[in-house]
Amino acid sequence: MTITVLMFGRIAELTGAQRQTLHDIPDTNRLQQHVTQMYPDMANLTYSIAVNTVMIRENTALTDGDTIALMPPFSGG
Amino acid sequence: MTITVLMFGRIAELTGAQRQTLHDIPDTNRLQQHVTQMYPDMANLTYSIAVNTVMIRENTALTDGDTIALMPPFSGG
Amino acid sequence: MSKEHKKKNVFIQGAISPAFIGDSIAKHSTKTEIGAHSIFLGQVRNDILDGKEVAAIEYTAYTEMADEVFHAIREETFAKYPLTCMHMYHSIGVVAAGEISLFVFTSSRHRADALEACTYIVNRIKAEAPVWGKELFTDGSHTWKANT
Amino acid sequence: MSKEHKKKNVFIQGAISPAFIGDSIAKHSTKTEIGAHSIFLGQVRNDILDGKEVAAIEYTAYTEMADEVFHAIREETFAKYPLTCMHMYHSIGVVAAGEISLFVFTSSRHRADALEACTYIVNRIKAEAPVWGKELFTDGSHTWKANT
Repeated sequence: MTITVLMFGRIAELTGAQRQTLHDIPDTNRLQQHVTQMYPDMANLTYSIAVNTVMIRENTALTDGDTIALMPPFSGG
Repeated sequence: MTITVLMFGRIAELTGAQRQTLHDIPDTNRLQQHVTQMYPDMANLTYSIAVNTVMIRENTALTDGDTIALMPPFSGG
Repeated sequence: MSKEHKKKNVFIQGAISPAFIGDSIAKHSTKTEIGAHSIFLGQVRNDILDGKEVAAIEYTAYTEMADEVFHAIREETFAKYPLTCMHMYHSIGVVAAGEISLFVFTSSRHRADALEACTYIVNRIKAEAPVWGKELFTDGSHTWKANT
Repeated sequence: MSKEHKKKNVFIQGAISPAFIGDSIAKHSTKTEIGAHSIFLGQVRNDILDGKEVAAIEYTAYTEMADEVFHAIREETFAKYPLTCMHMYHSIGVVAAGEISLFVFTSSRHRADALEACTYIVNRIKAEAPVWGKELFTDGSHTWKANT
């Protein structure tokens, strides 16, 4: 299975990417572990996660085609 | 002594005047009696009184040169 | 009172134009310490009263007293809220339905102050400003407006 | 939900001009059932952070999610307050200090509804809209804005 990871603001800056395609990541906890392994500074950032534009609050199973957004605190307005 | 009475809105309409000069009226209670005698329909109107632009809440002595405003409920804005 | 703000002319003859409001906003672009503006506009409604439609409101005021009331509202609002700017304009004379008769404009660093101050000012103007609205109906008759 | 309101485009490239705001106000003169408008404007401040001055903010957004968030805010605000109209605009891209990046506009018969709805919308946008501001300093460096 394939998922798309979107990164915004400070996270896009840290990872140098706004979008990544990843394979075989079964849930959001595993995604966070993967991202923190690739970019250790992610451990110091506060961020929330949306799966297919819906904010999640706990570990969520992922399926093929899902879009997951890693979002630092909002600062619009 | 001479006072100037200013009338606004519905009261100016009722009395047909925006300004009157009156003599020898010692206080605001006496002014109200005088006005109601002249224009009996004033008895049915709610209004507040300002003496020299300051709202008063009880009977107030008047002196020569005072300006007294008879004001229906405000409806600006 | 730590600041003194000069008495400004609040009354505008006739309706307050949207272009005037746009220009007022534009003038604040040089005040780069402002983060938030709050604007209230009163617009004349074409209310139907006893089957008659309001075409316009004619405003009259006790201007001498109104100037003092507006000045007091200005000073007391600046004392109560940390504002960068505040402006108040009220129409005098005839304003047609759909046109604007009241324009209150507050600016501050952070949003809560501008928002709360604007509401505070509008409520005070409605309650305290010696201004009267005569509702002119399309058939030529009239009534005296009552604020709610 | 008794009414359905179509999804509207909220994002505007660059600053929101005062003339655009004036035009939006003017468009409401035909809606003669409106008695009150409330407008909130967010303006970019030239904050000084660690001795550096903010020259502009560059806004980015997760637009797909933002469209849904703005739509939910719109529907829930109409359900909560008896409004005649509501409009929301947010800048995307670079907005210089002194320029406007957020424009919220509510209209109702009576003042309390427009005033309260406007504050409600602004607070929800700040809390829920997936938008990020990058503060660009005059020296070419930057930081990420934090909402207060």
